[in-house]
Order: sequence, then C-alpha cells, then structure tokens
Amino acid sequence: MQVNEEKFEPTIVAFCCNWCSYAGADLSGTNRLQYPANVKIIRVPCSCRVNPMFILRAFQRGADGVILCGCHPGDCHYTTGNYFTRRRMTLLFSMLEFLGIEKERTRLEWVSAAEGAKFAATMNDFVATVTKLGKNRRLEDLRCKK
Amino acid sequence: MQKMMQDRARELLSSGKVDRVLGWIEGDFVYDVTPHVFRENDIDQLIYHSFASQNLSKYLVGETKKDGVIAVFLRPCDSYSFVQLLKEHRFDREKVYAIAIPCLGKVDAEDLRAMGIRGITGVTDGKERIILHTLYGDVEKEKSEVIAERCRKCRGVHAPYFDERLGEELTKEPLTDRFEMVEKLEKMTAEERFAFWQDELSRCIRCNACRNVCPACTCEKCVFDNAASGIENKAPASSFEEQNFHIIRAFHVAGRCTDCGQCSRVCPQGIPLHLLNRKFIKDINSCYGEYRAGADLEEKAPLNRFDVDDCEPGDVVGKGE
Amino acid sequence: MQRIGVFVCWCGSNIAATVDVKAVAEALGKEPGVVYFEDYQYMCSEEGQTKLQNAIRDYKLTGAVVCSCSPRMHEATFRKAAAKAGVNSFMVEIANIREQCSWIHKNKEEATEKAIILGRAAIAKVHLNAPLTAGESPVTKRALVIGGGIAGIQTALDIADAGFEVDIVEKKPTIGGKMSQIDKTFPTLDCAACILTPKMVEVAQNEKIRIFSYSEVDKVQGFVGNFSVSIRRKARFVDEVKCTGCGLCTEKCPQKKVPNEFNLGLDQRRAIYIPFAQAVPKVATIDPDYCTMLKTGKCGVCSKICTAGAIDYKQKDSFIEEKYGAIVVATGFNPIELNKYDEFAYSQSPDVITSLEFERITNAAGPTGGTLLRPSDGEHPKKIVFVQCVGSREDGSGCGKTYCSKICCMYTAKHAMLTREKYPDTEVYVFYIDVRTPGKSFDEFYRRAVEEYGVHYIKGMVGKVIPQGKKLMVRASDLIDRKQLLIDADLVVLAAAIEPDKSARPLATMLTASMDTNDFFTEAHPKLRPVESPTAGIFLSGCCQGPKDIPETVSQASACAAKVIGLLCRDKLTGNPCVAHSDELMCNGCSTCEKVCPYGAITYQDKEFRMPDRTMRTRRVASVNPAVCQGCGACTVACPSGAMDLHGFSNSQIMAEVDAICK
Amino acid sequence: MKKIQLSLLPKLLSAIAAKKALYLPVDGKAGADYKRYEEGDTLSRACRTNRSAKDFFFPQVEDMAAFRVEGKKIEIIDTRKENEDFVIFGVRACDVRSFDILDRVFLADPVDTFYENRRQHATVVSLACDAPEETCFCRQFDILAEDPAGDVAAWIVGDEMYFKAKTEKGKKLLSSLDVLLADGDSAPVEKEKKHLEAIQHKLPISEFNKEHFKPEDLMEHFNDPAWAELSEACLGCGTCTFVCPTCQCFDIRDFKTNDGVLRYRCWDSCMYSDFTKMAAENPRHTQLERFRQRFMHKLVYYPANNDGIYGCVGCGRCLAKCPISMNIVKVVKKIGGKKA
Amino acid sequence: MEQNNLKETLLRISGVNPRKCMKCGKCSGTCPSYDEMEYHPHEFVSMVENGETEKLMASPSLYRCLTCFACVERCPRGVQPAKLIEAVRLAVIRQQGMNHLKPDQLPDMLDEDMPQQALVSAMRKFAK
Repeated sequence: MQVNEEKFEPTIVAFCCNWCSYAGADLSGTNRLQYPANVKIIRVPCSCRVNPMFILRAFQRGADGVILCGCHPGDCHYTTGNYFTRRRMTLLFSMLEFLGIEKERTRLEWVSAAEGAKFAATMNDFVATVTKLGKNRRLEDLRCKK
Repeated sequence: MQKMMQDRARELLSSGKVDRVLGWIEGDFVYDVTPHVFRENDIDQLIYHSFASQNLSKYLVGETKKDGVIAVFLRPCDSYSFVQLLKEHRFDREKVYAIAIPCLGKVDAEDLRAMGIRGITGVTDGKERIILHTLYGDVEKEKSEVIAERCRKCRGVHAPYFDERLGEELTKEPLTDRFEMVEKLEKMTAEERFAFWQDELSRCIRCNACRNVCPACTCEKCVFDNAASGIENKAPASSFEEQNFHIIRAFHVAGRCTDCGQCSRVCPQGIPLHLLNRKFIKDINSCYGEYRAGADLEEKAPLNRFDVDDCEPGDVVGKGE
Repeated sequence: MQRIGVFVCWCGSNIAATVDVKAVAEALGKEPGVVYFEDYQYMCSEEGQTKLQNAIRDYKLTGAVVCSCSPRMHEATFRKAAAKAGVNSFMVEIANIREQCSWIHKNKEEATEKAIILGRAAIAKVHLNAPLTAGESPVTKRALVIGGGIAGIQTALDIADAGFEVDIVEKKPTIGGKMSQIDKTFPTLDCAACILTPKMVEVAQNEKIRIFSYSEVDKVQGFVGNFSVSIRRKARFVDEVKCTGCGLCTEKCPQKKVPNEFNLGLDQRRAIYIPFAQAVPKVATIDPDYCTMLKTGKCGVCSKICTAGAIDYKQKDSFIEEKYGAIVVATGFNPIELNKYDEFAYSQSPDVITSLEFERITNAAGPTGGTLLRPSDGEHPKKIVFVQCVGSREDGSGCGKTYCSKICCMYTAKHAMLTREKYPDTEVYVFYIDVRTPGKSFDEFYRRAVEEYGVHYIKGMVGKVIPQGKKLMVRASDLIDRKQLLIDADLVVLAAAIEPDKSARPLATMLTASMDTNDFFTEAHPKLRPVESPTAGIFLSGCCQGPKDIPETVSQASACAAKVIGLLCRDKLTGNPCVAHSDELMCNGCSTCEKVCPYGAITYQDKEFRMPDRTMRTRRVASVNPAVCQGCGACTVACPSGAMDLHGFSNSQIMAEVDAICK
Repeated sequence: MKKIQLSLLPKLLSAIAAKKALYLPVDGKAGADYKRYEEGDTLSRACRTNRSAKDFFFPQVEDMAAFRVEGKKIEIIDTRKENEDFVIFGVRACDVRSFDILDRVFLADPVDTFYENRRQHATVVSLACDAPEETCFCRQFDILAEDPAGDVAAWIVGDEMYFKAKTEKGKKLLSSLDVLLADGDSAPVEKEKKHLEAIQHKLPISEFNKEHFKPEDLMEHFNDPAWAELSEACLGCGTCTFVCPTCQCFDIRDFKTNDGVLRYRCWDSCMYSDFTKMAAENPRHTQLERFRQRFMHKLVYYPANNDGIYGCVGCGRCLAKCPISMNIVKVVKKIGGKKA
Repeated sequence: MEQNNLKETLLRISGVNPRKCMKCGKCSGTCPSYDEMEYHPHEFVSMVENGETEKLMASPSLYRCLTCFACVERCPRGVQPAKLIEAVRLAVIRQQGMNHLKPDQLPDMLDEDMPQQALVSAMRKFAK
C-alpha cells in the first residue's frame, strides 16, 4: 500500500473464526454493508488458532492494525476456544502496550454469524482509529521493504 | 549451612540413597560459582554462600536422563521452578532427592562492582549483614543494601514438594513491592515506555543466556532455533526482532514463570528482562486471581483455564495511563 | 514447487461489476508458481467446474486458487471437482472476492487491488498446502448407557430396537430410577409404575440389552467408535444367576433396622433387600453396612433359608472390560439437600417433607400404603402447605441453584390436586413465585387444580416455618392481597430444587465431556446439537443435561438413541483431516496442549527416540487422536515449542497469508 | 609524544568528531559500551566495555546482498557500500590485540571485503589500563595493558592525557589535531607504565600456564576426560562467544522481505546446537563437544595455524558474563594444569 | 432528574441492586413487623426501583423496620431489603431537619424498663 501525504491508507489484518465472525463478514457482504478495502480477512478455524506470533508477524510485515474476531463467549463452535483466546489476547495486548506499542492497533471483537452490521461497523471504526494513529513505526521491520 | 549441606550430602552418598549431588562449586573468585555434580570424592568442595546464585532445578532435566538418583539443593525460589518442571513432566521425580535449604538473599558481583566494591576475595554471611573481603580490605554491608533485585521481593517460603529440609525455613517480608517498576512503567505514556524499552532492548545481543538459563524454557527445540517455525532468528537484526524475541519469550513462559529472576541475572547487557515476566504475572494476578507458578502441582495454569466471565482485553489494556 | 491454476469468477456481475476480473487473473498469473489463469462467468456452474478440471489435467496442476464467493458457499464444490480431476481436495483454496470484496466496495480500482491481494494470500497458502486424507476408524457396534432411569431405559430400548447391542450400567440394585419412586405422572395422572414397569421388563427381556445393576463405570479409554470401558460390578453378595427373587430372605433377615432409601428413609428394610416388588433385575442385595454376617461373621440366616443357594458372603467387586462405539450419559438428578434451609424447619420437624417424600407417602407401595399420613404421628393432615422454588432461582451466593428446576410447578399442582381429590376435607395451600406451565395440557392441568379442586394458590413466598406443638406455623406473604399470612399447617411440602447426580462430575472427567458450573453436561450446540456432548461419541439423555419432566426426558432419550444409531450404523468413521498433529521430535511432553483440548483428543506416551548422538532416549510425547480432534487449534497456540500444528491451517500457511496481505 | 589537559578532552573529541565518525566507550545504564560520539558524551574510565570492540569491524549483523523478486524475475542487488572514515577512541590493549587476531582470519586469502573495508577506514586510539579488574589476565597472553598497540596509544597520567602515534594513520590523526595538543615529555608516561605493570602483577589470575597448549598435544587435550566435568553446567547459550573480542564465527542467513530476500550474516556461536549443522546432521552432538570446540579453537587450533598466537586476549569478559561462571581460566587450569 | 439522583444515592449508600428482585415476597413473608407497615419489604424494593421514593420517605413504615435482617438473610436473590430501608431512612435524615427523633421528645419516651442502650441506638438510627 502506497503511503502518500494526502491520505494514509493503513493495512489491516483481520483474523476471523470460520464459524461466527467469518460468516458475519460474509453477511455484511450479503447485506452490502460497506467497510474500507484496507481490511483483509484471514480465515482461521477458531479465534484460539491465532498465535501471538501471527499478530507480531503482521506488524513486522507492515500491518498497521490487527483485529481478531471470534464467536461471542459461550458460543464457540468448539465450546471453549474463544475463552482461551480472550485470556491470551488480554495478556498479549497488555504486553504490547507495556512495550509502548499504541494500544489502538490491536483489538479483539466478538462478532456472531448474524452480526453483519456489527462486523462492518467494527471494521469502519477500527480503520478510522488506525488511520488517525498513522503508520505503524514501532513494530515494523524496515528490512521487509528493502 | 555449608557444612551441614556437605555432611548431609556425604551421608546420602555413602548410604547409597543418592548417587550424585547437584550443588555449587567455587572457582578462582568467591563469586565465580558454577553448578556442579558432586560425588563422594569432591563433596568437600560444595559451597553455599551469598554468591551461589544459579537455579539448579533446570539441570534435573538432563541429570534425570542418566542412571541413578541425584540429590539437589533447592532454595525457596528454585523450589517453585522445581515444581513447575515436575508439573510439566520435564524430569523423573523418582530419580531426584530434593533438599530444601534456606536462603538469605543472593548478591551479584556485577552489582557490587557498580557500587564500587572490587577485588572481592571472600565473603562472610550473616543474617542481616554481610562482610565482603576484598583485595582492598573488608567491606561490611547491610544485606538489604546489597542483595540482588530478584531477592528483594522474596518471602523465603518453599513450595512443599521436597523430600527433606535442611536448616530452618526463613520466612521474611519482601523488601520491595515486586510490581513497583512495572507500575511505574505503566504510568508512563506509550511514547515514554517505547523509548524505555527501545533503549533496553537495543542492547540485546541475542546470546540466548536469558532463554537458556530459564527453568521454564526447556523446549526440545525453541521456536527461535527452528527454521520451520517461521520466526527463527539468530541475531537482533532489526528492532522488530529484538522486540519479537522478548515478547514471545515472555509470552511462552507466561503463567509458567516463577519469577526466579535468573533471566535478568545472566543478561550480559543488563537488560531488566524480569520486568516483562512480571508484567504478565501482574496482569494474571489482577485479571484471573493470584497465581503462583510452581506453588501447586495440580492447579491449572492461568492460560490453560478460563472463566466464562473473564475480563476483555479492553478492560485491561490502556488502564495504566 | 507447486503448479497452481488461478480461476477468477465473475459471478455474473456480482463480482465483475466492481472487480476487474481480467486484471485480477492477469496479476495473479504473474505470481511465482502460477502456471495457468483464467476468468469465467460462473465458476460454480457445471461448465466452470469442467474448466477447472480440464486445466488440472492439461496443465498438470498440483493446486488451485478459485477467486469467487465465500468458501462457506462453494469451497466444497470446487474441492470435490478438483478431487474428481485427481487433485487432492485440500489443494484448493478460495479467495473470497465477493462477500468480502466486490459486495462491500464501490470503487473498482480499490476492489480490484484488494481482490489481487486476497488472491495472492490464497496462492501463498496453496504453496504450503499438502494433500490431506481423512483418517478412518472402525466403529464398535455396541452402546453403553450410563444410568438406568427412564432416560437410560428409553435410549437403550430404542438402540436395541435398531438391532444394536446395549449395556446399561446402573449404580443401584435395580433400574427404574426416580420414576419408579413417583406415584402418578402429570398431566394425565396415570400411574408411574404402570407405565414404567413394563418398560423395565422389556429391557430385562430384550436379548440385545445387558443390565449391569449395582455397577459403576470405573475407567474409560478410547474415542468415538472405539471406547473401551471398565465397569466395576460391586459385590452384592448374592449370585445374580442363582437368585430367583423369591424374597424369602428379605423377610427372614433379623436385621430390621435399616433405613429404606427407596422410601427416602421414611420406613425401614432388612439388611438383605430387594428395593421394590417390580425391581429389575429382581435379585436380592446384601447391604454390607448393616449385614451382621458380613460385619461380625455371625448370623447367616439368609444363606440357610435360600433354597437356590444364591447367597455368597465372599463375593468381591469384579470388573468387566467391554468395547463400545458410543456412550450415553443418563445419570439423572437428585433433589438438593435442604438441611441448610433453617427457615423451612426441614431438619427440625418430620412433618416438613420434600415433594419426593410426599410421592412415597401417597404411593400405594409406599410406607403408608398410599394413605396420606403425617410422618410424625401417622395422623391425617388437614391443612397442607406446598412451598415452591425451594433452592431454585437463587442468586447463586447461597446454597441454592440459579436455575429453575422446571418440574416443580407441575408436580406440586399434581400433589395438590390429588390430595384434594382423595381427601376433600383437606385444605391445600400452594405458595408460588410464578407458576410456569409451558407444555401440552399443562396450564389446563394447573387451572383444574385451582378451579375444580379449590387449591389455594397464593403468590408469595413462605418466610418461615415454625414447629409449634403438633402444628407447623407457616408465615408467608400474600403479595396480591397485601397481607401476611400465618397458617397452622399439619404438613409442609417443599418443592426442592433438583441437581445433577453427584456421580456425574467424576464421570465427566473420565469421559472428557464438558460440564457447566451447575454440573449439568454441556451440549455440542445448545440449539442444534442438544443431545450430543462436544466430545465425539458421548451422548446426553435426560436430566444430566438439564432439568426435564418425563415426556421431555423420553423424547430426548429417543433423540439421543437416534444419534447413537446414526453413529453405530456406520462401519467406519471418516474424520476431518484438518486436525492437529504433534511433531514428536520437538514435543516436550509438558501436557499444556492436553489441558486446553476440549475434546480430550491428546494423550501422552513414552516413546523411544534415536537421538542425534546415536543414543536411544525415552521421551514423553503428545499424540493427537485424529478421530477425536475437531481441529480448533487451541493446542497449537498453547504449545510453546510449536510442536503442535494444525493440518490445513498450519503456522506457516497462516503466516504466508499474513505476509502476502501485508506486502 | 603529545598531551592535553583532561579538562580539554571534550574539545579534542569534538574536533575529531568534526572530521570523522568518532566512537568511544560511554557509561550507560548497565556498564560501559561503545557509542557514536555526541556532544556532551564523556569517555568512560571503565576498564572493560560490555561488548568488545570487534563490532566495529565484524558487526553482529551485516547485510551482504539482496534479491528482488518480481513476478517470475529475480534481480540481485549489491548492498555493499564504501564505509566512512572513523576513529575508535579509548580501546584497551586486549581489544586492540583482538583486531590482530581477527585480521588473521578475515584478511587472509580470500580477503573478507566487508571486514577489510571497515578496517581500512578505521583509526584506533588505544588507552592504557589504569585500573584492571581482578578478572583481567591479558598479561598471560603477553599483552601489555600499560602499553597498548593501535594507531595511537594514549595514557592518562594525573590530569593529563598523553598520546603517541604508532602508525602512519595515527600520525595523521594527531597532526590533524595539532592545534589542541601540546608536546609532552615521555617521562611521566614511562613512570606510569611501570606503575601499571606493577598493578598487573598483583592480579589474582597470574599463575596459569598456557604454554602447555602445544599443537603436538592436540589429541591428548582433545581426549582429556576433564571436559565432561567442565562442560556439565554449560547452558549452551552464546554469551561467552558474543562478548568475546576474538570469536569470529558467523552464519549466513536469508531474510524473506516483502519482495524478495535479504542475505545477511550474523554472529554464530559454537555453543549452539545448530552450529555448523549440515544437511545430514551435526558433527558435534553434545554440549561437551561444542564446549571443547570453543576452547580447543582458542588454545590449540588457532595457535597451530597462526604462528603460535593464542585466540584469547585475556579481556575477562567471559569470566564476568558467563551465567554459570565457567570460563577459559578454569579450562586452562584444569586441562593444561595437569602437565605442570 | 431529582428522583433519579435520589434513587442513585439510595442504591449507592445501600449497595442494593433492586433489579435482582424476582418479587417472590419471601422478605415480606418473613417480616415480623409486616402488619404494622403501610408498605412492606418487597414493596420498598420495587418502590425504589420505580422511583417512588418520595412516597416511601413520607411513610411511617420506615420506622417500623426492626432491622432484624431476616429479609436479608432469607432473600433467595441476595437483594437485602433491610439495607435499602436503612438507606431510605438515612436519606430522610440527610434532608435538613427531617430527624425522626428529636432530643426534646426523649423525656416523654423515657421508660423505667427501657434500656438506655435502646435510646442511644434509636438516636443513632433516626436522628443525626
């Protein structure tokens, strides 16, 4: 993505669980609810599949924001996956913030298969927040651009 | 204490109850202490004083692969690592004879050097005071002035999974609140924190001392050494790599770290790595209830369990500022 | 290096209107590894699929990327088509450029650029894909039903009817469960025994069903289709085969002072006993806690009088090992302990009883022979107070339950109605918070109790019961009339909350089936898979899953049987190939993955490995049972060394997608 | 011999920095380390920096080439560039010697051009040690801490700093600073040298004898059973090798960038289990073999190939930094001590 | 607005969440002063929830509560009506001059048999 002075277009990676959030994203498409093209979705079986390594990897490779979406607590297709996700991400996000990474760059949201509108609204809000924040400088790896 | 330990070790060896004894041995300097496996012939050289700093529990992973029973001396902090390793099936309990020993707090030669105490040749330990014999004469200090950061927060209580106790259990009040520095950092702005950690982590030379000394890091093959993991790396080739290594390292021991402080002790660059671990411990305690890794053999680690009404990341992140 | 084909679908104008499909196909055609690209109007059509198959053959493709609608839509279609052309299904990836691109963006340039990126991510993933084959495992065509109440009985009968063998394990000496203790059933008021006992006999006579009464499950190993279970047959000191059930011993046994648990301790039985006349199996059991012979070695009366020679004082617990394809949990419920409810004086007065005790008192086979008499003095009570919701619907801080026990409203109405019918001179009060009667003919039943039988329904809770002489002073509020009442009752009946049987928790651990905080088993899905546990091969029948009345229990039991039959019908189980697997050379055996696995799919074994220095070393390593694993991936993140990975969504695949997106 | 008042040292440093990049040891949060001079930085008096000075010529990470992949095309990009001229100020005698040892590796045929480039552009200003640590043992390797090598040698005597150019490069540097420097008498320096030498003889690690490590004893040392005991506590971290001024092993690795590959080299450590790992397997399976490799290299293999010069400079960093306090001194005493 | 503020204050002082009430009436069924009251424990709870605090504050029922805590003890939902009543009383007292008990009333109330402590606690409870 080109960075120009007029408008900064952030790169956003969204990890969506197959059963709820990915379906929610599909629904927001079916309902033609707009959200910026900056968001690119990666499908995972469950939010608990998302390793902190993936999130850091995204930042390293030039992502400006990473959002993780899963089924609402209690609704996990695998019964308990998202509870583990919640603990892991709470700790990880808190650690990133502790290292001085802007806390707005990471987010965990619960989006059900029926919440197409919520998915679009969440993405709109997240893109706006990250855009305001500007380019990810603190966790990028300059070598990637060589 | 040292005499008591030597005697007991000799007794255990000669009775055939154990075949080897894991303890500490001194080198050229009093602080030049190395973990050592003793047998009957060299047990006289076993030492125990303020510079016996290494956590011995991790050596059991390798030592129990050998034949015979090994006795190990466990200071309070080591005993938690011991239990944590046991909990993760990292060594064979049958092959270990664990002896709990009291600890009055350890002293790091580098700290003393920074205080201007140099040329140390010997030490006399007391409960409250310590006398350091140096080339330039004796220096007497309050123990609380000189003991290492990791020992300041110690309560001196063993995790109750040892075979016998030598000496008495010394319970003590921590000299410092171990989360003080973490809280101080939390109160900073993100910019300040980033600057702080950049300054610290940029010194990292990725020697892996922190990882290799850590009793929680006992992977057969670390992700950072494994080309297939996708994050393998040998050098802090960019500021991202520096951060990535330390975040993942701390994350992998989150809920398993016993806060023994060895990582910071061994860092040749003096990076306060324990702060990362403590941040996790602090978050775990405040979000999921007090938890001490290695205190209990059965209790599930915080990241291996959950509550249906756990807090959301948003409830925690951003609350410091 | 893979040979990848890229197929960009127009989806009519759905995609093509906002995404320049030609540009996407061309851009992706330049990616390394891509040897063929094409765009077409409807990839999912017969024609489109043929294009995919032809390209696979003509260009010797090893993998394909279809840029089209959501994989939730047509992933299966394209995978099947590819498989037919000889490429493993799992070598096909979908780039979702409709729902997640063309439909949500208006700007064509932007949407095209995004579609290319999504395509690149899919290509990056395919590069790392490997052919996957689902594992197969055989199915043992026998089911185990744990619990012999009405739920277990119904499930067993239905399964046996389909021609499969079923074993029932019941911890009591007889099957029948709670229903055998009940007098009449609502809302039809037919006699419980009359409808239950024929079923019990049917079970006993069914050749496909074996009953292990007075037995418990001791150990469970294995997985769906292949459980191996160890059943402990507790010593009953009577040879089940020899005993004819004549009952002579139960009359001659000199030890008469044993509280009769079948009548909830309201009367006494002998040390050797048959719980009730219609027990199945009808075999005597010696209670080792009371038998003089077993305790002191002196007596032996039963042995002397037993003509069949069935008594065996030396009998020991024995174990049966059996293999099962499916396990049904039907462990049922119990009323909660009421000792802590001081205000209701349950432990102070024998005339404050639970509803189940009331059932026994009114049951013709019960301690009073069916006449309603007070336990304290055997007098006929003239004024009866029923209290509902005792221990149900509480806030969870006390000794009660947070849930509604569901059956109390109806059985209380039943009790009230029956009392009024049999003893019209008795005044009956029912204190309620709400009367909940959803169910066929339920509300009509309740209204009949009020309108035809004149039961006093009072909205309000009883605050205190004070035993005073022969009376029980009941202080309660009438919320509608705004007054406080003080009723001098003769009998107080408490509708105690029901809770899962205490044996359920350890059983759940054995089965690695999950439970909620109330110890009810959780369903695989609360709406869509209500009779299955998330652990494959474990099914739920009756109150072990939540409070239920008899009709609901029976229908769930049959539903459960249908699910079991569906499983046992199959000769082989084909798993989902996207499961976790552990790299044994890297695994530490630390057990972290096992702790987060919701399915109990991970076990550990000590294996010998040849180390680099040519020595052999035994190491504890994790192994995933692909038949049980559902592929959530929780273990892959829990594993610090990365030894645990997930087929189809591997660390390297996801990272490759990340890389492609962030470029 | 030139001299300057210590109080004028900042002026001198600015003057150097105005012409060339200047690096000098500065006290930091946790000990001294080299850094690029900025106005206000003061020269650390610590006798030892955390990291050695080898970084200047053999940095931990160094890009070698890049490959850009576009579609199916690959383009090779040369990342080499001419290094700027720079001065390292205040290098201790041990570290100065380490440059010689590295030179023998990197400047021998085939010449390592990355190293050579840096070496050519550097001027080394060494500094005599006035307060060695008890862990110092450079004298055991015939290094004179009181009279360091380098392009310019420096001494601090009282409140004056003396300089003596030892090479052409050094002379050039000093002459370019002529305005700030005064002529000095060599007598105070000579006196100081004597004093410093006397201190060094008092250091505790003076009795070990490296002379037992002769190439002809190779097999005997190699098979010494004592290695097992020495290495048993070794954690296999790379601390000793990374703080060591003479360890020169590196690994060449590829980093996947967004549009290609970046090939770089970075320090490697013989203590690591994947060191010199080849396609089939690893020649050294156990920590014992790896541990032995490191010390045999420093004490036997290197001198055997380099006119008897040992691969250790006695800087003492490994003594101070090893997590388990295992170090070359203990090895020399244990393995070599037997012969005496 | 006023009403709302008052309600919030009451809830804050008492720490009671009236929404937890399921209107079972066990509190009223257990209350020894029920017959003396115009409004009863369960009604206190719903009146506060409905914002009818003025009416409640004006009612003498407030002072019929013995603070025996039977309602608190037995409430199956942990609502704690007695604490709410206590809070309402406190709210009344906090309004200037609204003390239920005034020192000059005391002489009339003096009774030989009444323990001194009763007076002291009455003053504590009903006056400020």
